[in-house]
Amino acid sequence: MRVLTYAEAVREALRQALADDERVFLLGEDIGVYGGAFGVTEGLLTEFGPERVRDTPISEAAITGCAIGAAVTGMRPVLEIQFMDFITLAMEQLVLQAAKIRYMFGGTARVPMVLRTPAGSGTGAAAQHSESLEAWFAHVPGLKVVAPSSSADAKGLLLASIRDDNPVIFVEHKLLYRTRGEVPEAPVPIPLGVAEVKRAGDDVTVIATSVMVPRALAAAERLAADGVAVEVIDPRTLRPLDAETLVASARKTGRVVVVYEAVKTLGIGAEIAARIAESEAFYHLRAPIVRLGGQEVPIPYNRRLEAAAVPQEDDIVEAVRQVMAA
Amino acid sequence: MRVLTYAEAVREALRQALADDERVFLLGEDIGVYGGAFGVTEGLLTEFGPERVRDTPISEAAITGCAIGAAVTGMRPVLEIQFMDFITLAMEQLVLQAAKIRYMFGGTARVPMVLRTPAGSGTGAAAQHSESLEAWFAHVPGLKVVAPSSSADAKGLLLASIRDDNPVIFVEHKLLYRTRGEVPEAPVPIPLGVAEVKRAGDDVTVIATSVMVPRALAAAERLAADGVAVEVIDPRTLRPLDAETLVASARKTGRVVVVYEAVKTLGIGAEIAARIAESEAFYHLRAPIVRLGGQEVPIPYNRRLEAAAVPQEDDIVEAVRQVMAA
Amino acid sequence: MRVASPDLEQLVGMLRTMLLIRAFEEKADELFALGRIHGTMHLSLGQEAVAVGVCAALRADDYILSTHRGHGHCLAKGADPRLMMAEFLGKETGYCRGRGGSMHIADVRGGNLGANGIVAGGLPIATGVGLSIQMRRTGQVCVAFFGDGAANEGAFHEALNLAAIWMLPVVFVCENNQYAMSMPVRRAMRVERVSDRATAYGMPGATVDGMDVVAVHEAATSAVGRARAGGGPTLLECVTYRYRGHSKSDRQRYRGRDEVEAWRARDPIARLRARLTADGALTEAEADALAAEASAAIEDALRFAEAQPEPDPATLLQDVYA
Amino acid sequence: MRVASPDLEQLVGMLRTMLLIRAFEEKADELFALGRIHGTMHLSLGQEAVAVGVCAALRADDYILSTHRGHGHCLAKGADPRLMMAEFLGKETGYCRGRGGSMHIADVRGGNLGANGIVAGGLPIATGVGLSIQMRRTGQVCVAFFGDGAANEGAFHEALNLAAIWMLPVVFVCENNQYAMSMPVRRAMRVERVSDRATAYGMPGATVDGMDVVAVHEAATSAVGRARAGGGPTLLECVTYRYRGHSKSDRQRYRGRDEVEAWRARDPIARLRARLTADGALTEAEADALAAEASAAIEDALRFAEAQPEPDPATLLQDVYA
Ligand SMILES: Cc1ncc(C[n+]2csc(CCOP(=O)(O)OP(=O)(O)O)c2C)c(N)n1
Ligand SMILES: Cc1ncc(C[n+]2csc(CCOP(=O)(O)OP(=O)(O)O)c2C)c(N)n1
Ligand SMILES: [Mg+2]
Ligand SMILES: [Mg+2]
Repeated sequence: MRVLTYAEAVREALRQALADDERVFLLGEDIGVYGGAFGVTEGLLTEFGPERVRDTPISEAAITGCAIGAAVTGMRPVLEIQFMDFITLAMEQLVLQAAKIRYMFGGTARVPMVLRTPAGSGTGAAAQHSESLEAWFAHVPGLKVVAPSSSADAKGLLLASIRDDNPVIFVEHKLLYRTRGEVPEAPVPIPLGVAEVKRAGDDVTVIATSVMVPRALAAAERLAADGVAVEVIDPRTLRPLDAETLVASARKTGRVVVVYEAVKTLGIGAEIAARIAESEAFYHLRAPIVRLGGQEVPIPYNRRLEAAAVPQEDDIVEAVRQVMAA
Repeated sequence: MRVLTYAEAVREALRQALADDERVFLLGEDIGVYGGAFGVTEGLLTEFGPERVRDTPISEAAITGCAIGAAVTGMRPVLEIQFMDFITLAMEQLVLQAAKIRYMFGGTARVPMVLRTPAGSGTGAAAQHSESLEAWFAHVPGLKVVAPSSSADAKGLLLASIRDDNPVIFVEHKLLYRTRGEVPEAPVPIPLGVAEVKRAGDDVTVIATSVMVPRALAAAERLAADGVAVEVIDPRTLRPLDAETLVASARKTGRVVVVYEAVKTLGIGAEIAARIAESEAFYHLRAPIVRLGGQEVPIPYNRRLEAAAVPQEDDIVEAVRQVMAA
Repeated sequence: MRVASPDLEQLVGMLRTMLLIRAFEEKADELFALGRIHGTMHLSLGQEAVAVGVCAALRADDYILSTHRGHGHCLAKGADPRLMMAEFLGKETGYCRGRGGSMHIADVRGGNLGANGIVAGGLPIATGVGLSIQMRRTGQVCVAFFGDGAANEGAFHEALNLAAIWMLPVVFVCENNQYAMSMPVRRAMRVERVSDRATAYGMPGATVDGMDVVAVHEAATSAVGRARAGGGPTLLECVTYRYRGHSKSDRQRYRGRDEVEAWRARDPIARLRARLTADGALTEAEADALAAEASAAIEDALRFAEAQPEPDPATLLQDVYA
Repeated sequence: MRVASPDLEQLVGMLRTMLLIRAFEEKADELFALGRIHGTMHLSLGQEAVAVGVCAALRADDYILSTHRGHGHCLAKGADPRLMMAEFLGKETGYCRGRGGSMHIADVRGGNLGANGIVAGGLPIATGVGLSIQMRRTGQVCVAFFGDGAANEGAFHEALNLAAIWMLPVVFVCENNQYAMSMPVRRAMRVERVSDRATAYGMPGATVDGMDVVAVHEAATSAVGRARAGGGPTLLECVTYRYRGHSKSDRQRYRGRDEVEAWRARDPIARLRARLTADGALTEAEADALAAEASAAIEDALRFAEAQPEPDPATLLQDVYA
């Protein structure tokens, strides 16, 4: 099968969605001739023209509202927010409007829109360009939250998100953009709300999201050499969360490590740990549920501090060893 | 001791802080002659004048930034956001600026400000005026989050918040404003970051926040009649969270119910459950950790639906019975 | 663009709708006083000419986005008072199945994309409706109502700019009723008129007497016509007044009775009625009959609403997702 | 308010600071190209006259709030290039202990309340600085820098309005460098000048040639004087140009070389130098010496910075809270 970078996979999903459905259009800051801050929309302006690949002024609240209004009246907008941090400027539109319109209006409207945004640290962009805020959105009924960790997932989940009739926050990770993987050419959506076992194993369950998935897989490989069989699961969709798959694995292995980049307190790992702790799997746990999340700091600029602020492969290996020893 | 309503207790703390420290001032929409949407600042304009009790236009982002700029340059502003929902308009200023300025600037600045805001449902104000968003802020390093459940706590914690050198989100609950309790007259702060055991008991730990504390206490009273000794703990500060007190109680009783009004998924109860599940208390748990949070819906208008959307006293009794039976 | 004045039939229609709004609001007030309404509400008594003058300039398939003070807009856009009243009472058969209530009544089919509990919250959405119209090439127009207080929100600025640069078919209608809750407009901005802000976006702005339904209608017709013809957005300010407090908690300490009385003397309904009776278009008896009709329609709506079922709590989780 | 033109000594000082900024930016560019800088950065090459002309109008105890393109503002406000360079290299002894980097350099003691990674993010904060000055009655002034792109953010609108109604001592300085990343200003707004928006707030607005440090300085002096005297805020637009791409990822497909060359021909440093040498205030040799001094200062700063220690990862959690 063809190998694409994660960025190319996102672009291919956008291209196919634009080609398939004339209601789909893109809007965002510098997505046209510039190709987006990370080059994801490169070339789409030429292919689809400025009406459907629409550059906007720097007005995050209004462009989010613009997507909402277009969605409510029959379009299927795909909005890019240049860095996830800037979503803080659009919270009212996203959370009080997009997420609630359908419910408040008694089911008489729907808001089929996707908000794509690059998240995460590791690029030296410091505290205001490195946020991982997905847990906020996963707290909000009416939104869906998707966070692909591979090229194939990026494409398939984005296609599904665009076809979904609800507002979807689609979280791309900057460090994943250049990672490569096999991706089917056909526009095949991957259903939202379904976790994937990325590697099977019986000793310990590692639940990882986004950029932590490749790190967890690398850690699992190293641990396998020590005879520890790690099961790595990627929830892929954070809301709705496929708790069933996670709980089943926890029940099987009795040991759980949850790995995520966002600040540990109230990051997605809090919910995952709580779901397992309240489930039937509780009775099968052999050790406390370990969470490996980001440190309780804004992301610092200095490269070494930045790396120390979020879980790295070594930290995962270490955490798994600890939970095996418990 | 004197009995004050929760609203009166908040007002007394504001009055004493204004009188004690000329750097303290209030700003917000309609806090002057109107006295605030819930009457909390009633009378303060007359007492302290329009410079220190400052009405603002409807510009949540700018007035939040205004508090930040004043705080950084030597003042101690206390900002009122009329409903917690509207904080969605100020997320960038709060989270990317107020919370990060000190860290980003290498410790050379500080942001001593308090943002007071009424939260919660139960008043028939529907989806855009009933939010409980405290978990978002508890996810953010650099912020502190306080949520008093009684008149005494409201006064003491607000005084401590105003004296704190960091940005504090102070969450008041609309349904608590008219509740009454004893409050010392002297301006005695209650330290942030310290949970309180509101009722001692050995059978089961109920950890409740804000308006759920009186509900949990009422439920505990009913359960006592059945011979179940419930320990009710109020964390009071949600960031930093006094996990030690919670874990110690969980260890003692082996049974935990966490009760909160916010949407269950990724509400503060997720973090509390995760903290306990990752702690030493894990080995002493006799049942899965039960979370009783808000339903996964925007708050509906209809009174019966609205009541059904968040935990009520009966639900707490029921949950405790279940966890005792597990 | 000069527009023709409304003909007599239209004027009588406008009077009828203004009367309907007034009757609805008075009934709402009464129900609230009786403790029969949960929550809060914001009455538009005194502002009827704005809702009616503007909506009379619209086609049935045009859109509006309304505000927290939205009962009038909703009725003026053609909503059924029965379904509105049912929503107001939180009933299952109301416009929003009782989930929305006063602050969120929407009549999506009728082109009312909803009241909004967030000040200025509808303005960004309006740009998207406008863009969708432009891309779908349907020739519709979108009206976004907002208050004077909303003009100080960032959303106002961003939305007007977006509409201007893309020449979107949106008419921004400011109901300047002198106050945002307790804040007088002159303390909240240093410009005389909200419409003075139009120049900052390179769009036309106008201020009209919002107590004169004919003036509102003419200005709206012109702005709507321009939008429909591809001429882009307009900022239309209608100077008006709310007779009652902001909401039920308001003791109105920020204004005097004289001021209220002075505005009441310019009542838009009395004014149109006087004009039509003076012109001989209506007799006093006919005019009284119109008012009685409106009251009857609202009484009917209330009876209907009262007879409707409450939502079943078992349906709580429905319609969160499509 | 008419203000006196700067005297020769001031002009030479301004030339010196512009040269220092240019040398800093060129070194920054070089370090980045060598892969010695982590992250991104935004160079102000071409815009030196704005930072320098404005900051020369300030007192040492006045405040500025800067932007993502903030190296020039920082130096112009009097920061030590050594500590700036150390921050740029992420060193423990940099202005922000290596936590901030290019996008967050702050010199709080020197009155620079920080660069800002958020477009328009400093504008609301500036109103609070202004309010604090007003309440503390210190006679200080706050300058808030922002770009043309920032003028379309809601924060711009809310902040200018707040400053206007409260007559805050804030000068809003727009560096209109023709683009916000790839977005030309004429596609992002339908007004000719950003300063045309001042009228929406009832505040004075002015547009000056941002390639002429003398013009900038005069306009800034007047605005700062008004602010200090209690006359309230001003919106001052300086028309300028950035010579380099927006940041390092920019292939500049949105503009042609000719355009860049045309602006370079108006270089603010060359212009002031030419004026001073033509006036006989400086000889060519003296002017060359100033440039050499600036380069030397930056070389010295770099040497200093290189010798500084990296932060210890064990200190990661320090300074989150006071
Ligand atoms: C973002 C936001 N801030 C504050 C409020 C609370 N609030 C509701 S209406 C209102 C006044 C609005 O004034 P205006 O826009 O003039 O409309 P009016 O009420 O006069 O019709 C306020 C402050 C709100 N609903 N939303
Ligand atoms: C709120 C926000 N949106 C988008 C960005 C990404 N971004 C950084 S600078 C920039 C362009 C800013 O343009 P302008 O204000 O004109 O300043 P200039 O870069 O031209 O100096 C953009 C879009 C950001 N940092 N913050
Ligand atoms: Mg008003
Ligand atoms: Mg620019």
